[in-house]
Amino acid sequence: MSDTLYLITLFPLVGFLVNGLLGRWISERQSGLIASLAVLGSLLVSAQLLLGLLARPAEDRLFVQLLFAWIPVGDLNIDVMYRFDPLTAVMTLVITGVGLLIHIYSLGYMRGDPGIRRYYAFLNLFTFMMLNLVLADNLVLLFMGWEGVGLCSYLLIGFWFADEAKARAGLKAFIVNRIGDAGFIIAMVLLFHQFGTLSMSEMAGKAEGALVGPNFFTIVTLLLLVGAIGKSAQIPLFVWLPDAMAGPTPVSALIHAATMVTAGVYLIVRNSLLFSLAPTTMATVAAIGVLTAFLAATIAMTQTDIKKVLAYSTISQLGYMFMAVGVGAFSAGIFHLMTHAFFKALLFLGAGSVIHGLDGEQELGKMGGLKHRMPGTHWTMLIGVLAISGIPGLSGFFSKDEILWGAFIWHDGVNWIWLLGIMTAGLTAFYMFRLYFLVFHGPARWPGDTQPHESPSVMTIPLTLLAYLAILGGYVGIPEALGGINRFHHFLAPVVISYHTAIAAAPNTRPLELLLMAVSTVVSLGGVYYAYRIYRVQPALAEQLARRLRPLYGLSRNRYYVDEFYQAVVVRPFQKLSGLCWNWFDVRAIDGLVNASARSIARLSGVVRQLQSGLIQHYASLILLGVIFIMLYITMG
Amino acid sequence: MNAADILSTLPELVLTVTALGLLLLEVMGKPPRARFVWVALGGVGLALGLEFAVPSEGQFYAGMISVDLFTRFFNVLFLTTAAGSLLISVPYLRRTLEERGEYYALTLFATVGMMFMAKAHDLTITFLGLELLSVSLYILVAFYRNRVRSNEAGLKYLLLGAFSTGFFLFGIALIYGSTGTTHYDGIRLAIGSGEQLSMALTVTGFGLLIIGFAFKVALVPFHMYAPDVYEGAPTPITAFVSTGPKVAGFAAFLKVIATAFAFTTQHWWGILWILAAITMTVGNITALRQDNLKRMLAFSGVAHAGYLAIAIMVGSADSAFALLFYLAAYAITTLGAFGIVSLIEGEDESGLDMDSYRGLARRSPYLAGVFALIMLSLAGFPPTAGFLGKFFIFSAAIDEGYTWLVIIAVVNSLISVYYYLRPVVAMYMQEPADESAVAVPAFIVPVLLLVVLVALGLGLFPMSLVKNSIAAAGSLF
Amino acid sequence: MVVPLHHIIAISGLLFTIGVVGVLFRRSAIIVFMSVEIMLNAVNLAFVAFSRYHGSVDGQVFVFFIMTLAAAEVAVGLAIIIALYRNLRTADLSEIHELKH
Amino acid sequence: MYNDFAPIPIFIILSVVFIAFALFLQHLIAPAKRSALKDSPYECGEEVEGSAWVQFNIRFYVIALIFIVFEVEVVLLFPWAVVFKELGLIAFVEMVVFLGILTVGLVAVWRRGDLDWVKMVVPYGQGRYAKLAQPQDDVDH
Repeated sequence: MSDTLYLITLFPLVGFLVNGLLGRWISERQSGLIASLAVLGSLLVSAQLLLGLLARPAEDRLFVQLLFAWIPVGDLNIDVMYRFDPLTAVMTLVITGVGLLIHIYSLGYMRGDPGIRRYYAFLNLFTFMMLNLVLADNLVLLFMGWEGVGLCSYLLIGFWFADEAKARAGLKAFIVNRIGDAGFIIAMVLLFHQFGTLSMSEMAGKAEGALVGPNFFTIVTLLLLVGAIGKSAQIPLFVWLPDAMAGPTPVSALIHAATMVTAGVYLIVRNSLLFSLAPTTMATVAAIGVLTAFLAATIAMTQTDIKKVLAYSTISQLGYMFMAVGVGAFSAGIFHLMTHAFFKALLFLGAGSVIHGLDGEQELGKMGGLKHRMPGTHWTMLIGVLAISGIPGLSGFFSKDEILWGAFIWHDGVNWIWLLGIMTAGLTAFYMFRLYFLVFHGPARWPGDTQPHESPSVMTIPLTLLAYLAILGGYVGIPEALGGINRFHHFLAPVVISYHTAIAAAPNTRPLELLLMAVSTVVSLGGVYYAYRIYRVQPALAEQLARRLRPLYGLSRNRYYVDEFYQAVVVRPFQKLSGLCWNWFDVRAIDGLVNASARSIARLSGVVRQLQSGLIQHYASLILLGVIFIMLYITMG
Repeated sequence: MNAADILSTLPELVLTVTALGLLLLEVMGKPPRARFVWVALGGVGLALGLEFAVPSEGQFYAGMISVDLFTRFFNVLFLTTAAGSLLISVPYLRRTLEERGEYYALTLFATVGMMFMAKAHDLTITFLGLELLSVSLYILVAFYRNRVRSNEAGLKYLLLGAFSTGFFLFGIALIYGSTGTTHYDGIRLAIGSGEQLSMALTVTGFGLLIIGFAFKVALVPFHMYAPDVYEGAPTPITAFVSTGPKVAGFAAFLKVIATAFAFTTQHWWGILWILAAITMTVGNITALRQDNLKRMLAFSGVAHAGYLAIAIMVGSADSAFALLFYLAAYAITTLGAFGIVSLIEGEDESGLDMDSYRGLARRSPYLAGVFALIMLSLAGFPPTAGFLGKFFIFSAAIDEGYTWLVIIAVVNSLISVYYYLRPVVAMYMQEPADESAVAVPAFIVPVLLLVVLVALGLGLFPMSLVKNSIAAAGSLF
Repeated sequence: MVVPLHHIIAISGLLFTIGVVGVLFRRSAIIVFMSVEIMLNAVNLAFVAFSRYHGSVDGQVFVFFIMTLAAAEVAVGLAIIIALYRNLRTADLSEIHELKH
Repeated sequence: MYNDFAPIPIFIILSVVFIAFALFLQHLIAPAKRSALKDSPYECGEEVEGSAWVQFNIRFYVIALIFIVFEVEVVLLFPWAVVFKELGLIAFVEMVVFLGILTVGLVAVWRRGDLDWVKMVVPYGQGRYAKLAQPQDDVDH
């Protein structure tokens, strides 16, 4: 069974090579088909392996395949080994499943683009790298995937290179990711130094009870966390993700929503044992996660570019996942990772369909009333919006609720992480429905000469499939409180650490759990309601007022006061906060910092260049300077 | 001198005779010049074969040279580099109508110099090897008499090289003055037994010795010549200059440290620490703003010297092995990089800027693929050989407790990715100015294959090189 | 009269410094070249002195090699300077700086 | 003890005699065509008086640098001559090899015409080598 593991990565690699090297001999359409077939192949192999995994007893669910002994000398032993366990199974299926739909969708979305072979080549290369990342058993291979996906992301963002801004967006993504990678590499070398192995499974075996300094695990996990933060766009390294939306929308869906950005979460869960030995890091992860979730959600409320809203929403949801793993609810984090991949890919592809239908328009202010023009897109998007808002019955509800429950029991009761988490849930519902109403309802605000049209079926079919997944994806993990058996949690249990706290251990937590579920549902519905009031009802009301003016004035004024009150007490502060966060925190502080450091390095580079005067005697003086330095060092030392 | 002595330097002798023969053939004007390269390659091939067919081990010529796995490792590397640079040169020389016997002869002489640097077991031979290498390279750099830039590069290389040689020699004089010998073992014995004039004198001498090596391998601040020389030299020579002397310099440096000055580490490790740190930083930061590929690769070479200096400083068997592995990967990939640069280069030294690489992936996908692979290897992306080299060096340094230096190195290698990816982006993400494919002469093909074999092959299956480097490094310690 | 070792070494150091200063401050390529030769001769002096001090001839043998090298370097150096002079009509180092930055 | 220095005066006397003999022989054999140029010191066509800041003909440098190389070989012959008796045949072979290498250089220089004051055209710029011919840069000779 396990000897077919390599096929998972082989297919996309072949696809990449064919599209990359033989590109000039194949047609545009063949190129897309080859790429899609490659991913389909991986999907089928992964699915078959998953079935094989399920056929085994829980504690024996692991396939490994030694590809080759990379460096087997003495105490230096590095094997290239793939590992297929429940965690990998979830990740591969998400990557290949969502990836396949996005490949197919691209057939329509990218039609006619001159660089389509290159596009598919990189998309396949990305899939290959991402699969390596999740299949790797040792850190070097994981790092290869890690760097590889970053590289592909960099190349794909800059895909439409004619645009100066897009090229710069690629650069920013690149620089921020490098900061994160520094942490990763140093952690890797430290771990290797400590344990003499880079295999994560061996490391886990040696970690417990290892004779290390008190801070070793804290330092190493913090360094890994820096890497995870960079890749998963968390505070303070999140600025690159909104800019990365410059890439084609399917790329945003695949790389910047469903797969690559979740690599940070995956990394933490994969090394959950190391992290669980470092409580300080865990607390940091939770804090960073919840703060990111909350801040990004407030920023999303005022964005007017449809993709930017989704980008901040992605950051916010990734924050949710970080929060989950930070409080020790590792399986909940992965559960949300999966459901998020479904509904966020759906939302992005839906947004892509809208943009496609409006000939490239991305401003929410120029949409509206598309419900009947694009019915397929409308319904599927609605499902995505409902799922992300945590409306009961859809996938997002189950995963979000498990995270909130994890946060609640983390400190045995109400705590700030849980509170911020639940507020974020409300905000999420609010801004997602704001987006929904602004796009599909209300008066049409697009210019008269555009004729919005439904996208071709090659694009709507993936949307439909994703919509099913967004609904049904949650049912693999129905919590016990709702009468389910939380299959998902039990499935992952052998590979992740579970936390035990007082409440979780209490005999009957069901009423409490149900209560919390009710609370979060109410908060979400509240968010939906206010979005409805402000973005759906009020504009209509304003028109009415304009027509009838005085007679209904009192009534409308009363209503207006309600809204005014809401505006003043709830929305305004949030909007202010949002603007503040966006303006100060994001644009000036972080963005400014990144840009400034890039600029100052470039300036430094210029200064050093000027030293290179071309004059021999200047060079000789520098040599003499070096001589003097060495002589001084020797006399002093 | 006896038969064993001669056998121990047979490859060098073969190369010398070949080189002299080429000089004579050139002035006799007998066979067509197009055949010279085959004579030269035949000499290199014979030397390579003899390296394996007639292995020797031990000290020869009254202890002046020592031959072991270490020297064999480097001889193979030098000969491969020489063969690669010869192959790269042919199309370039023919295109510019400068194919002359001296060119091949000088390349071979320089190779002999490198080989003696690795084999030297006495500072006299180290010095002679270094100078045989340097003088040959001075001429090669200035080989294009009618190009002002080539002249200027040659003059800079020569004047600064001679200047640094002065310090190098003064260092040897002081070491000799203090210990009474120039023999590696003798020096170690004198230091170990305390039978030296004064430790201060010896260490001062060693400090000056560092300058000579630092110049050859281009450590900051002794690196200033490198970018100018690399840019001004004819591109195939740049390929040779950026690999040969660097490898030979590090080989001799490592051998001197491991055999003669092993007991003095505490007096000078700080020098190399600081030199390594500033070398990496200056090299990488300056490379960021270079548009000329040759200059960019020159600064990249400076940065790599910084990483390698870490391995020299650490001075453990592990770091020596890492150094050897890294050098092999670096030398071959850099050679290939300049080989491709020489192909893209147009008439009158045009076509060296980043824009000339636009859309290369569309024009010549295989060439672009190899170049991208080289860039990724130099940048240290897994699973390339460049990544492994860095990984070995960094972990050897961490093992000896140089954590901060490794952090500096990691941050540096991350900065470096930016400029290594610039040509990749240009090749893959930008539109070509013209669609015509780049002609790839048959001479270059073996070099490109070798590059792929090393960069990717050794990245995926590094065992053969790892084993050999460990054995080679082991014979030093 | 026997001249003490450190006197000779001091002279050698002084000569070396003169050479270094010459390299740094003279503008004619030829004179810079001569300055380098002065440095090498300073080294020769040191070698001879040490050789006598230790009573071994190794140092003197080294001097021969250095002289040979100096000759080779001068030969090559002059050739390059001539080639440069033909192209640029100058041997002034402050005017030779096409390669930079 | 003075016997140790006996060879020195003998060498001095011998060298004077040898040079005198050579000059005498040359006087007998060589054709004597006197001219103003030949009467000038150094016989090389340069003014011997005036400012030192004149530009010398570049050809002097070429001759000088060829001279230097061959001059230095003598430096290596001296120590060799001192130990020649002790080392015997091996030393002889080594020196033959050394001089052989230098001879290759001499042949090269000679064939390339660098020993001629007015350089001949390098002979293989034509015919089958025409394609590889270097551009002529010696017009200023």
